[in-house]
Amino acid sequence: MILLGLLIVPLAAAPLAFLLRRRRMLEVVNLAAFAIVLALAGGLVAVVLRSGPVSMWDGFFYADALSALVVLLSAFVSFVCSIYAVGYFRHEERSGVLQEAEKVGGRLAVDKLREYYALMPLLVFAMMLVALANNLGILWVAVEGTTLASVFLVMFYGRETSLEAAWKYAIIGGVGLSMALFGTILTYYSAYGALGTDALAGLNWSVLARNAAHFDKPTMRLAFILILLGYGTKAGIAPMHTWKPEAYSEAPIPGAAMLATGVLNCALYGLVRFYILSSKCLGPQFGSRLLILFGLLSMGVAVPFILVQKNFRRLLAYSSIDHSGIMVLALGFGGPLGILGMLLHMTFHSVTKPLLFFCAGNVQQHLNTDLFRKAKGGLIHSMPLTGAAFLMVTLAVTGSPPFSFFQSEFTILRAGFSGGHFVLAVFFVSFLMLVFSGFLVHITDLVLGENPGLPRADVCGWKKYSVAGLAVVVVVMGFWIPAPLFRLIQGAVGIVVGG
Amino acid sequence: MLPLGMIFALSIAAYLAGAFASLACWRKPALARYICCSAALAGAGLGGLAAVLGILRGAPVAWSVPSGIPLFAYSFSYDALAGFFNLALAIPVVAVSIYSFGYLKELEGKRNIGFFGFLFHLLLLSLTIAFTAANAFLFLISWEVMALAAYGLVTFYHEDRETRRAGLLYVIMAHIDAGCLLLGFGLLIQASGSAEFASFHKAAMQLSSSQQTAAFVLFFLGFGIKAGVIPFHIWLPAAHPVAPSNVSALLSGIVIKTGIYGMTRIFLDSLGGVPSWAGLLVLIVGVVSAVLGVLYALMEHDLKRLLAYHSIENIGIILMGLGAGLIFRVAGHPMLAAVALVAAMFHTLNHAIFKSLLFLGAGSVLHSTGTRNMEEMGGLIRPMPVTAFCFLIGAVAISGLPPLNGFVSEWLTYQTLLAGFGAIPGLTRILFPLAGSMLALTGALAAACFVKAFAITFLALPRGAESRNAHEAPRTMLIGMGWLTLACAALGLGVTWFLPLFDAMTEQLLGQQVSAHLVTGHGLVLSAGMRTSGTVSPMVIAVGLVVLMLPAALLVAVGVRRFGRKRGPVWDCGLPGLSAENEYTATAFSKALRMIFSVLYKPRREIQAVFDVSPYFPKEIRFESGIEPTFEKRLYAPLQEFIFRFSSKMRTIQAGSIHAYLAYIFVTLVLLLLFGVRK
Amino acid sequence: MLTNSGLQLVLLLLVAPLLSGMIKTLKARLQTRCGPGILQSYRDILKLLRKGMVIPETASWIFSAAPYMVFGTATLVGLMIPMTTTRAPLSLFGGVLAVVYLLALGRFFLALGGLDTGSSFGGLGSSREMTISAIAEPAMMLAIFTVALGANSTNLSEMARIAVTQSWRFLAPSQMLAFAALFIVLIAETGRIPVDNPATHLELTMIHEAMILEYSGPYLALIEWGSSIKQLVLMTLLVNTFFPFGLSSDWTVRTVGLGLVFYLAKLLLLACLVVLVETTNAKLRLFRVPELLMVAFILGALALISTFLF
Amino acid sequence: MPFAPNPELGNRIITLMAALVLVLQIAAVGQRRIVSSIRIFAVQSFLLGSIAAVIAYFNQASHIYIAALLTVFLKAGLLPRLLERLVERIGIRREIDPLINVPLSILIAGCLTLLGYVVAESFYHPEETSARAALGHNTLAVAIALFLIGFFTMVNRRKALTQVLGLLSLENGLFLAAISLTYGMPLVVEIGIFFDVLVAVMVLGILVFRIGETFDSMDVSKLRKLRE
Repeated sequence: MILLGLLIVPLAAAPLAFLLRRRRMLEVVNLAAFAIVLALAGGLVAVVLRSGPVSMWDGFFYADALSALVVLLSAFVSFVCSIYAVGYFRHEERSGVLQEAEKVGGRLAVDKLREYYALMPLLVFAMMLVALANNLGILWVAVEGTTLASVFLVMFYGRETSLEAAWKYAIIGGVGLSMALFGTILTYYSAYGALGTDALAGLNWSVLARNAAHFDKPTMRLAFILILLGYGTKAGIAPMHTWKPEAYSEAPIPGAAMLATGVLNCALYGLVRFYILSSKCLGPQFGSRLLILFGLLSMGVAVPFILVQKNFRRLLAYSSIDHSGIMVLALGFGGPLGILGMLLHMTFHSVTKPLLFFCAGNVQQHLNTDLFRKAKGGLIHSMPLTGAAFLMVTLAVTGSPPFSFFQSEFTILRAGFSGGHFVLAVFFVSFLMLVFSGFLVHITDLVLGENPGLPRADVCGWKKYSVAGLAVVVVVMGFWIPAPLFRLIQGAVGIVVGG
Repeated sequence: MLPLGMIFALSIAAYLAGAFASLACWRKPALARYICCSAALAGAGLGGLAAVLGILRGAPVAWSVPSGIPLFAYSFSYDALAGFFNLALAIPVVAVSIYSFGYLKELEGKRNIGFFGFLFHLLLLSLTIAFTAANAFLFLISWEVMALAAYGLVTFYHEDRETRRAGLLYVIMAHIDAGCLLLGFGLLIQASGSAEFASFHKAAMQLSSSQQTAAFVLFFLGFGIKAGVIPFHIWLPAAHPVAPSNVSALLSGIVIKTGIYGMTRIFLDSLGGVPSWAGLLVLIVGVVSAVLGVLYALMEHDLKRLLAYHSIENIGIILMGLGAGLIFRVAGHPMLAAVALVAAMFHTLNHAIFKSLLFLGAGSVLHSTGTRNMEEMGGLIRPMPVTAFCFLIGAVAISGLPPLNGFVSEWLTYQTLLAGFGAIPGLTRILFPLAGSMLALTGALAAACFVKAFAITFLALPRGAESRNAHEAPRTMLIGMGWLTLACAALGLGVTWFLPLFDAMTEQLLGQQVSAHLVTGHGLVLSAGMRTSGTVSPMVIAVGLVVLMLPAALLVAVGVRRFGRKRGPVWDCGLPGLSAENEYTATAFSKALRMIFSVLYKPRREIQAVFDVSPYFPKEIRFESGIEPTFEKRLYAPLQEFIFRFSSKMRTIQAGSIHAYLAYIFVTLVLLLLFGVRK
Repeated sequence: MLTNSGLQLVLLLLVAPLLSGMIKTLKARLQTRCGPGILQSYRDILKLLRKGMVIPETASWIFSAAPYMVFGTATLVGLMIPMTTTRAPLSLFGGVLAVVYLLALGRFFLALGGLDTGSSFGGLGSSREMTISAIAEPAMMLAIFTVALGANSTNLSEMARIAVTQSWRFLAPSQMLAFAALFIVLIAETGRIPVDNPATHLELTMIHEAMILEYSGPYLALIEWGSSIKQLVLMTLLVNTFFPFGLSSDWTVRTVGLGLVFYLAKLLLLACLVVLVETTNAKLRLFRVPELLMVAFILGALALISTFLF
Repeated sequence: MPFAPNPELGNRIITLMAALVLVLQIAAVGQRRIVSSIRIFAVQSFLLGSIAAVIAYFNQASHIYIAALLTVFLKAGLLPRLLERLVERIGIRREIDPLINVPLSILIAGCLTLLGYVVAESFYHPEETSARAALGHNTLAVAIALFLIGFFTMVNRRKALTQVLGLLSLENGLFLAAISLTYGMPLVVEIGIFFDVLVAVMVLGILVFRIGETFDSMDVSKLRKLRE
């Protein structure tokens, strides 16, 4: 029941948005829908914690701890973003940006808004489907769905640049996903011999996971490579990361935040599902080596771009490349510690990243630019709340204690050591150091300094409270993780490690 | 032991309360100020009490507080070492918090005192926890919180560009050292399977030699950066001066000591001793830091930068003792090691005290003149006599002159080094007396430097308008300084009474109690322990000085009575009309040394004469001189240069061409198909 | 102990001016001048004590404190070193390190006094004084360490006692080298040619004199007296640690008297040596002095190394 | 039915047609005019559809007929129409010149085919000598080759539309793999995938259209505003 609710509510909210005329209504519908989704997600978590995996329509939908975690995170992110979106778009409308976009699109400002408020639920629906679908084919379909929905988000403003970004996103994403599909097909093929009779349910993960040991190994190897590249593209792992800076810097802030957290989680979720199969079939070794390689590569690629970065929206994109690198690395390190580290990191990332985007959004709307060069610094004077939050979340996102990322990175490091990857650990840490330095240099220059005498910002309640509230959550996360959440994560770890 | 735990918890609570209370009422500056200072005072008082209890108790007390994070527990262990460092924390903090009552007053309305209080208390809290953490995770957290809080305080005047740069340099270096520690602890945790310090000792034994080397190097890097040893010192003279002076006092006084704490804790306790080459490395780094530190200090005429460089020097002196101790321990002389440890720790405590004192003094000078540049000061002893006196005491103490505390700890260090010559076989023994002579050089140079610092700041005629109409600091500030002045005197004269405080620590770390050996002559005389039988008694020296001065005073008094004494203009070899312009300046004072050590300083000077008719009759002359910041220029600048050039090159990857982007993926795919598929 | 201290104090106060007088006269004779006569220093001090003094308007209490410090430290140090007997009265309360650092304390305040008046000569003097003494320090320490390590103590009486037991030790190369090093340091510390010229008041060359330029009357007397005591102390240190002949090991009149005779004789010899150096050398440029002290440092290091080679 | 369905024969036919598809793919690489490459794609898709039909016939896998029909209808019918319509709307008749000149491109395509066979080789099990295995081995090689060559055309072509074509032909490779290796996916999945492909083409079409009218050029290599 909950599963259906999770899917239907957003699916219903989308067409509803098309019917509504007034902005306020749109906002209300969105908020309500995502609030319900969040509540349902909570319910799902409760159920899963109480009585193990839930499944529906003889295993067409299937939710274990891992899916529950992803559902929860996606729901949380979408709810927070919908709150922020209200303030964000009101400001956009006031400052006439939407009217510009509308000229390009040849439609009215409210239509523009409606477009967003209709797309967002669709995106959320796709994300939920990713997490809940048992059938790997459907999983793929859903991930493709997130891409299609978010392409429109990227081209939202209809500028030349946003078209360019959308094109790159669509094409690269398309190629990536077709690789993922190929991988899925090959997985099916490698399972085909082993499954025989129940071949009809042959793409259901729960079924595959049971018999993964007998799959055809070479095929599985090829399949995993393709899957890694495919979902890796979606997760923005180097060298498939190139679409990210473009897409993130063009999409409206709430959308970008969704891309950077929810969609990223979905992609990684798919990766993890297949990782489980491959490690059952081929043993963890094969997957680990590739994952570690790509993880470190992504971190390494992100570093120089973060160090010399002119545009703070793109800075965020590279940070998310860095983070997905970290998570993939953690998956590669493997073992209970590594997986725990990865899932913790995913959780913290979903909580922290939106705040970073929101702060950047506030700053951008305040200065009407996303270039460091144009900003005179000293934002703390004109927008104390956002400024402080921005500094804080910068520290948080670069993994400095006492903020939560430190826990996950500490765990990942331990995983690395227990895997005996001392040198890799050194690389890992030094990349973290460099990212920290780069970030801090940029953000302090932005936030601190003499008062440039800008008008006072931080007035819109929606923006203020979403930032403040999320900031509180981030701080608290550093010192306290709700016990059920941790139990959930451990359950997920159990699924990945033990099966 | 309940009371200890209680008191400790209370002091932590005081800091926490102070942090949030002063943040809460940031709109009412005066209230925030009172809350901040009094909470700090309370916390420090309780902390000091707890420290004394902990030291006297000896045997460690451990608590474990369940943390909200299921992965880790916050476990504390209050042993003698922790107690000692908490004491070294408490004494200056008491002074600083009293001082701040007056010092922060001028900031009211100008800056957000509430936020200052928050960071200030966060710093104190993290320091306390860092000294008592028994768990790598908790330690690292407090370590980093400390760095961040300090960063916030350093950049408190963030409008100033120099300040921001300094802060960044500081926090980045701090983060790098945290990274080194992270790796180091990673090794130990991997070996022991737990993050508790207690478990490391056994685990360290199982580490392979290469791992042990790696661990040592990582920890030495980490703690060395924090302590500001050369060549990782560049952040220190940048960051400490720009902070508010009461904070600088803490930064130089105690924050850098966390590095010393870490080395002691890890090298002696967790790793259970390090190979002798490592000890030697520590010793040599100590010597280098001491000598170079003081040499750079001599060239400064920014009062607070000068003091900052002296922190480097004193860290060097501490490391000499510590290094010697490490070597002795490996060589199987626990007793000597204990003496060396006492020397190092005692100097740590002393430096914490007199360096805070000096920074507070500099603070009140800054407070009344508004400048850090000594060339604009002078004659301040008349408007601000008390500050001058306190600063003088601090100067005498830090120059290691008898009978104050600086002398005592340096004396112990000398004795340790001398003993090393006898105790260590082989050629390395030569290093000990050589180190001793370098210590002598350091001491003498420090004396020279503080003659300059004190005289140029407080004596003769004022060189600038600010110092001409300077005023004495408010009473609270004077009280703060007075407290530390007393401490300097007490620890110097009464050293023999304080030595037993070290027994518990040496017992815990080296299984030796030395105070009995170090005290003779009816508890008045400090002796060098076993091998070399040197003795000294600061108390007697002080008394002797007074006694011997009396007859002289008598002579003078008689002379004055009969033949009179009058004040007259300065004779100055008969040159009339002395004015501030032809006074000796700080630059001039250090000229001789600048030329003697020009190899090191690479001094540059430029003289521009503005003249009408002929260059021989200049209207005005602009003189500018400076020295080359060797490490910044030769070591760090090129590194940064390289990183940034490389990064800029990398940016061509993201050149915007979708074909290139697709090509990356395509190539990756092909490569993986070629190499990935086969086993 | 008090009586011993009293005796030694008197000895110090009396012998110190005598010594400097002696040196002055000897030097004059060697330069075929008739010279002021051995007692001149006494006369100077007495004269100064009987003069009124002028205190510069710019000076603070530091200016007045300096003379007492110089005098006090010098005399205190004097009580810590063995002069006629191995058992110096206060030796228990401060070894050779204390001696060095107490002298430094005196110097510290004297330099402050020099700077306190604001006269540029004072500053010049202080700067040079502190510089040279700083560079002299390591050499001195090395030399002292050599001896101290031999005696396994930094305690002067102890060192002297050990030295007495093996009187011919000074023939050991290490001792020779150490002596040479310490002698150079002595020259530097007591401000004699070729490092400084006590007789000059030529602004370019003076060091010590420049510091005390503003002092007059009793203060000047104290400083002069103090520095002559300092000189005596250093020379005593030299003679008694390296040539411990005749040092009595108790306080009986006979031995002490004998020791006194020996002591004065040794001082005279050393004075001759100093004078010889002074007359045969010209004053060095200030920036050549470090080279000289470097030599001393090298000598000290060699001494140290040779202690455990031979 | 004049003759009983004979898998052997079926495999021969399928392999032949697959080879034909491959040849078409390579021909597409050499193609210069947009319209004709659209046509080639249509033919290729039609062939795939008929392959599906053949497989369905010889293995009595009835659900594959649906896949076959969908393919023929969508990929051979609808999509090419839409694309040609688009071409007319934007009115680009200009020659399209690849980044790499034609002969070299074809050479590369050849190499990629080889690579396909190499990869497929690595999991050809001589021990299980069933016809399916052999067929799988052959068609998989073709499928991989199709995929790679499609990918290569995307890298190689400047025009937005041809990149879309590349993407589609790459999907054809997948389709071939799906039907020939596993006799199609479960039906839901099939439909889902088809639906997705359709939507994707729509989206890309819209994008192409917008790009065309915003930049009045289809040359995506000119889209280089967003860069470091």
